[in-house]
Amino acid sequence: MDYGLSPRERAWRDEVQAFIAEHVDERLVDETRLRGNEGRGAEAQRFLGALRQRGWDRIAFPEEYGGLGKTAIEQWLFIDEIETAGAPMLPLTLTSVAPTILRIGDEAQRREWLPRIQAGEVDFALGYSESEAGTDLASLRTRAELDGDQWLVNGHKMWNTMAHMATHNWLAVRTEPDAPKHKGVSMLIVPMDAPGVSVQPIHVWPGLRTNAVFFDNVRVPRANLIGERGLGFYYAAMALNFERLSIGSAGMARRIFDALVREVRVRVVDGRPLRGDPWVRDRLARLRVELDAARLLGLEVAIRLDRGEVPAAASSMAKACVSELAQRVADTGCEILGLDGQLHAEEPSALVKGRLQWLYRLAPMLAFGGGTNEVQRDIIGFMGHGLPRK
Amino acid sequence: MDYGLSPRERAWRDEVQAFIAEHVDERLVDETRLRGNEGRGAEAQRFLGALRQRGWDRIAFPEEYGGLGKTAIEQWLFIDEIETAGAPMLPLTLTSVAPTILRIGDEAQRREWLPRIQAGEVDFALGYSESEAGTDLASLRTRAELDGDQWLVNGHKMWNTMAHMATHNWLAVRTEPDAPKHKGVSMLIVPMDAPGVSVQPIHVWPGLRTNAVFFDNVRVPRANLIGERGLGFYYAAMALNFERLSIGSAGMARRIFDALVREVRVRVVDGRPLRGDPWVRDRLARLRVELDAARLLGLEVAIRLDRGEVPAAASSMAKACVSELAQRVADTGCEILGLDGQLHAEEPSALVKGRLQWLYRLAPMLAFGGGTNEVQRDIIGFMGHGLPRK
Amino acid sequence: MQLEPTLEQAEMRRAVREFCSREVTIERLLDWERSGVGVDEATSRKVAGLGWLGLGLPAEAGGGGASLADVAHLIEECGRGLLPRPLLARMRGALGLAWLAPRSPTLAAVARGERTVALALDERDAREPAGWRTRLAADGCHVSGDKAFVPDAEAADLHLVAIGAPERPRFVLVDRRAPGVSCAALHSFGNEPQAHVSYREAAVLEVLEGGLDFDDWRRHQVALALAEMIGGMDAALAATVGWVKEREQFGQKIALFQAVRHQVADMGTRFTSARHLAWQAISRLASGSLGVTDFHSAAAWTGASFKQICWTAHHLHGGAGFVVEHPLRFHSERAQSLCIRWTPEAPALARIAATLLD
Amino acid sequence: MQLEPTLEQAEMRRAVREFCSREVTIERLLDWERSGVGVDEATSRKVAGLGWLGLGLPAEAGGGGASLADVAHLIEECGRGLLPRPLLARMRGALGLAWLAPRSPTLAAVARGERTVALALDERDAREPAGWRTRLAADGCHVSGDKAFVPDAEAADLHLVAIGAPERPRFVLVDRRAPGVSCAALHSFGNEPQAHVSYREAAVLEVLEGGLDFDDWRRHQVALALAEMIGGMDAALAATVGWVKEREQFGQKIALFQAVRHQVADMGTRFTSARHLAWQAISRLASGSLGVTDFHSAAAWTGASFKQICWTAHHLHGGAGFVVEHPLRFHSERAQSLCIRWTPEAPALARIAATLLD
Repeated sequence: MDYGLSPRERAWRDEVQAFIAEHVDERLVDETRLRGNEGRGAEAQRFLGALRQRGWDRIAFPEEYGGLGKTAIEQWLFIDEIETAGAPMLPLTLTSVAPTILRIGDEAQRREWLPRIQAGEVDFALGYSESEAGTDLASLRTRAELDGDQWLVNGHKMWNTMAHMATHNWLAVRTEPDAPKHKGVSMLIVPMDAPGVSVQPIHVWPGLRTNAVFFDNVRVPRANLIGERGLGFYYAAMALNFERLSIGSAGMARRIFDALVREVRVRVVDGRPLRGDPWVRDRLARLRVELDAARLLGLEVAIRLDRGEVPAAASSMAKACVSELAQRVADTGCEILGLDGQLHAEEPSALVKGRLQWLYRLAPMLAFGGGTNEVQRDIIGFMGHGLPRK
Repeated sequence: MDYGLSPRERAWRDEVQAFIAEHVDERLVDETRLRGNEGRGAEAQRFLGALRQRGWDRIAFPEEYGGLGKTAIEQWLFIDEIETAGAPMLPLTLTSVAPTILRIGDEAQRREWLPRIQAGEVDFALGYSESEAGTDLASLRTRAELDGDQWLVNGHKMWNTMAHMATHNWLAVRTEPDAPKHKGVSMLIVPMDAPGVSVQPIHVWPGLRTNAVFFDNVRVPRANLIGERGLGFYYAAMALNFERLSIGSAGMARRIFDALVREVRVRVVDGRPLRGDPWVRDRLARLRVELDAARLLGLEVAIRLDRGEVPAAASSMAKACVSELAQRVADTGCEILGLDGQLHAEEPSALVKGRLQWLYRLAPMLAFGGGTNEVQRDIIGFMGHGLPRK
Repeated sequence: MQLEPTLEQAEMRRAVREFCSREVTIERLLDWERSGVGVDEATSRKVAGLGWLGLGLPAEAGGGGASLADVAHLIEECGRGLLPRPLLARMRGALGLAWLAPRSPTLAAVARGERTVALALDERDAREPAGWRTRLAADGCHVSGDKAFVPDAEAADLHLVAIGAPERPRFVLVDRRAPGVSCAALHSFGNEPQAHVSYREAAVLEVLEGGLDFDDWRRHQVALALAEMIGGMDAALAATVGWVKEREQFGQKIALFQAVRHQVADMGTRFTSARHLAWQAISRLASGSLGVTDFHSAAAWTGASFKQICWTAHHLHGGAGFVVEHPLRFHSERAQSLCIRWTPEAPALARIAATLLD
Repeated sequence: MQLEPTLEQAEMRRAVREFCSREVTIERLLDWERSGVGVDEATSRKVAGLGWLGLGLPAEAGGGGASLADVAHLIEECGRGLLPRPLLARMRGALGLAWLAPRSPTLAAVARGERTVALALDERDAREPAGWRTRLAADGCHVSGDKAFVPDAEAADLHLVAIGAPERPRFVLVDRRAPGVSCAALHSFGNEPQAHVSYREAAVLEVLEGGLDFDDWRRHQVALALAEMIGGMDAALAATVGWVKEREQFGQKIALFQAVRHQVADMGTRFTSARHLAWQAISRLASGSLGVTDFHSAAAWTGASFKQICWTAHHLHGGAGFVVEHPLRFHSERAQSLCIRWTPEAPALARIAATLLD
C-alpha cells in the first residue's frame, strides 16, 4: 500500500496547482467567500471560463462523452486543491446534472442539452425538496401530467438554491400518481422563464439566499422528461452519486481552520501570544487530527468509485463526519478569537475575515441538509455493514 | 431557590459524617474495594451492624413501618456521604426489596419477612434477567405453576449477582402463561437452599463474580408469592424506584477521580511534576466539571421523589450520564497514569490502588447493565418530554 | 435546600414570560435587527416603566431592592423570551453600577429608568485588568483610552469605564455625550449593537467606590449570564420537543425515530444538569457560600450546554428552523456571544485545574 | 496511490488469519492468561518456525528482508487474531534490534528464532531518554539501572537496554540470564507478562550501532502499534456487526433499533478514517515522505478510535460480551495498553500544536 502519489497523479496535481496559481487570486477568493461559495459572480465566471478552456469542466463526464478519463482519486485531488485554494467549485450543472443526462437521456436529449451546458448557456437549479419532502424525497407532491405533447406542472419546491439565477430547473416531479411513492417520480427540465413559474426568496441564517419556487400550470415540451418515466427517484440518486466526491470534502473546514491557525500564530491577548495558551494549543491540535482523519474519508469514496462501486456508505461517512466537524471548528474558532469571534465578515477589522462566525451559522445546514445525518448513519449501517432494514 | 442545606439537612449530614468518621476505616474501604463494592465481607457486616443499631437500615422504609421519615434529599445526602467515604452501600435487600414487600405484601407476609430482613437473617439476590431477557425484562421465561399449595418453579436466571451468598432469591417468574407478556409475571421468594436450585458462577471482565441460577422443579409455599399475581412487572419497576437514588450516583466515579487527583499532585515523570502537564490539567478540569454536573442529576431524582413523582426520566438521565462519565474518568485516568495505569489492584505498587484500570473494565457494565442506556434515553424521551411511543 | 422559586419570584417570572410572548414577536425581532439599534423606543420605555431595569438596585436609591437570585429569575425569563439585548445590557449596566458603587448619586436616575449605563470593560487586545491601557489623567477628572465591543454603547446615557492599574482596577462613570467620547458601531454576531469606543480626555462624572471588588463583581455579572443561558436553552429545548412531535417524515412523526428521540433525551439531560449547576452557583454566590469549583464548573458547563442544545435544536428543526424568520437562530447567536464574553471555557478550566492541583 | 496490498502481502495476511483462527482459540487465550506467561512453548515454536519473528530482519542476517509495510500487514493480522502478546513483543524486539543495529552479529540467531529480544526502555518515572538513569559503567562493558514495565522480560533471551544520556540515548544488548539481571513480574492490565527489571553491573553483550536514530526508531515501533490496533478494531467491529444482526430484544434483532445502528455506523466511520490515517502514516514512514503532522495525527486518532470502538462493542454486546470467555475484553485491554505505551494522546497533540503554532 502506498499513499504517495503515482507519477501520473503527481503530474496531474502539479498541473492543477499551476492552474490555480495562474487563475485564483484574492479577488476571486473574496468574491467566492462573500457570495457564500455561490460561484456565480463575475470573477467566478472568469475562472469557470478558464476551466472550460482546459476542458476541465468535463472532468466528471464519462470518457466516451468527452470526459477527461480521470480516475476518481484524480478528481478527488482536483477538488481538494480547488477547495484548499478557496476557489468556487464547478457548478452542479457540470458535475451532477450533465453526467446524469449523458447516462439516462436519449441521443436527441444529449444533443439538445450538452452543448448548451458546455457553452454555459444552460445552468440548472436542482429542484428536489418540498415542505413535506425534505430528507424523505419520495414523499414529493409536485406533479406533472401529460396534456397532449406537453407536461403540465403544478406544485412547489423548497430550498431551490440558485433558482433565481439559473436558466432551468432540474425538477423531480410525480408523474405516476398511482404508483408506489418512490416509483412515481420522473425528472423534468423546466425553463425558469416558462409562464407560471414564480420564485420567492428564502433567506437563511448564514446570510445565504435560497428559494421557494411555485409552478402554476407550467407547460413544458414532452421531450423535457429525461430518461424513463417513474425512475426519477433513482436518477436523483444517480445525480447525487456524481456529487459524492465533493459533498464530503473536508476542504472548506480545513481552509478556515488553516486561516484560524495563521491568525493564532500572530495574535497577542492580554500581553501574551495567543499561541502560548495551552487550551488553544490543545484544541487546535485536536481539530487538526480530526481534519486529517475526515479528509481521508473522501479518499475512501474515491477508492470505491475507482473500483466501480456505488460508494453510498463511504460518502455518507464523509458527509456526516465533515458536517459535524465543521461545527466544532466553528465553535472552537469563535471561542479562540474571543470577542473578535463575533464580528461579521462585513466588518473590515474582522479576524479571519469573519469566517468562523459564518461557519458557526452555516454548519447546522451541512448536517441536516442533503439528507440528514441520521439518514446518512442509516445508510452506513445498511449499505456499509449489511444491517437489516426490516 | 437555595442550594445550601437547611438547618435540619445540615444536622443530618453532620450526623452522617460523624458516623462515618467513627465507623469507616481503611480496612473497611480496602475490603469493599477488593470485593468490588460487594459489601458482604466481615468488615462490611460490622459496618452494617453499626448502621442497624442506629436504625439507619430502615432509611428507605415508609415511615409507618419504622422508617426514619427522611426526605429523598436527605437520603441522597446519606448516599453521597457513604459513597464518598468508600464504604459499602446498604444492600438492595434493605433499600429495594424490603420497601417493596412493605407496600405490596399482605400483613402476614410483612410479619414473615420484615423482622428477619432487619435481623440480617434474610438476604436477597435479585433474579430478573435471563439469557433472552436482558433489558427486555417482559420476555422472561422462568415459570411458576401452582401445584396444590406450592409453586413449582422451572427455568433459569442470568446475572444473578450475590446468588451464591444470598439466603433467598427475589424472583420474577411467569405465572400467567396466557396473559400478555408484561401482565403474566409475578414476584416470588425462593430460598436458595430449596431442593432443585443450583448456582453456576459467571466471571466477568472486571474480576467480579455473578451467577447463572437454575430452578429444576423447585417447590416453594404458595404464600411466597408477594403481592398480586400478574403484577410482578410493575413490582419490579417499583423495587427499581427505591434504588433510583443510588443507581445514578456519581459518588464512585468522583471518589476514584479524587484519588487520581491526589496522585497527580505528587507524581513526577521525566523530572517534571505531572500536575504541570497542560494536557493533564485540562482533562482533569473537564472531568471535574462533568462530575459536578452529573452529581446534580442525582439531586433532581431526589427533588422529584420528594414531590411524590416517579422520577423515571430523572433517574434515567443520572444513570446514562454517570455510566458514560465513569468510562471517561477511567480512560483518561489510565492514560494520565501512563504505564502505571496498567497495574492491577493486586500489585502492591499500583498507583491509586489500581482503581482506574478496574473502572475501565467495569464501566461498560454500568452502561449496558440495569437497562441499557438506549432504553434509559427512550425513557427520558417518553417520560421526561412526552414524546410519542407509537 | 429550597429549590422552588418563592411566590414573588414565580409571579415575576410569569409576568416576564407574558410580556415577552406579547411584545417580543418574531416580526419585531426582525425589525429590531434590521434597524441596527436592537430595540425600539416604545418597547424600551415599557420595560423601563415596569421597573425591571432597577429591580436589583438598592431600595434607598429607589430601586426594587431585589436579591441577586430575584434578578436572576427575571433574567432567565428574559433569556427565554429573547428580550432585546440592549435591554439586557441596560439591566447589567444598572446592576454593574450598583454593585460597584451602592451609594452612587447616579443610581436614583438609573432606578427611575431615566438614565442607562453601558459597561466599557474590554479592550481590543486585553480582557484582564492588568492589560487595560485606559487611564485616568493626573487631575483624576479625565479619562483616556479605547474600549472594545461595548454593548449598547451608542444608546446608553452613561458609560461605566474600567481603568487599568497594576494593583486593582478602578471604575469611573462618563457621559456618553461628553466631548472626547466617540463610538464606532460594529456589525457583530448575535445582532447585539456593540461599538468600539474612544475616550480622549473625557470628563469623569463620578469615581465608583464602596462596592464589590472586581473579581466578585465579575462573578455577579457571570451569574446573570448563567441565568440568561438557562432561559435560552429551556426555550430551544421546548421548541424542539414541540417540533419533533409534529413534524413528519417517512410517514411518521420524527419523534418516533429513536435517533431523534435520543438527541432530545441528551438535550434534556444537559439542560437539567446545567440548570442545577447554574442555579447552585447563583444561589451560593448570593449567599456567600461558593465551593471551590462551583462557579467555574457552572460557567464551563452552562455555556457549552447552551451551545450544544442550540446545535441539536437546529439539527432537528432542519430547514424550517433555519430561515431568518425562526427565533432559534437568535438563541444560537446569543449562546455563542454570551459564552465568548462571560463564560469562556479556557479560563474556567484553568481555574479548576489550579484549585485541584496547585 | 496504490492502496491495495500486494499479492504477497495478501497471502501473508491470509496465512496469519488462518493460523490465528486455528491456534488462537478462546480456550487457549484463557489458559495462557491463567498460566501468567501469556503463551505456551508449542505455539511459540510454531510461530518462530513460520519465520514471522524474522520477517522484517535483513536478508543478510537470514531474515525475510521484508519492508516495514510488509511487517505491518503481518502485525495487523496478529492484532485481529489476538496472537499472544509475548509473540508480538518478540517481533518488536527482533525488529527493534535490527533497526538499531542492522549489522549486529546477534541478528542471525534472532532471525532463526533461536533467541528472542525484549525491549527495556522505560523507567518507572521516566519515559524520555533524557530522564533515563540506566548507565554504562566506565569500562563500557557493564550496565546498571532499573527498567520498568518490560514486556516479555522474563521469557526473552536478550534484553535491549536503553542507556540514558544528555545528548542522545544509546542501546546495549544484555543476556537476560547474566549475573546482575533480575526480574520482578507484574500483574498488569492487558494480561501481558511484564516485569520491572534490575541490572546491577550486568555484562553487555553488544553495543548497538549503525541503525536509526532513536526518534525514527520509536516511530517505527509506533507504526507496528498502529497496525496492531487497526487489526484489533476491525475484529471488534466485525464481531459487533455480527452480534447485532443476531441478538434479539423486544421481539426484534437489535440492529433494527436505530440507536444501535447508528452506533455501528459511527464505529465504521472511525474505523475507516483510522485505517487510512494509520496506513498513510505507515506507508509514508516506510517511504521517507512523512508530512508534518501525519504521524502524530495517526497516533492520536488510531489509539482513541480503538478504545472508542471497543467501548461501543462492549456496550452493544451487553452481558454476553462481558464474560471472561469472550474475546472482546482482550481487544479492549490491548487498546488501552497499546495507547499507554505507544500512542499517548498528550505528546502527539503537543507535537502537532508545536508544528502548527511555533
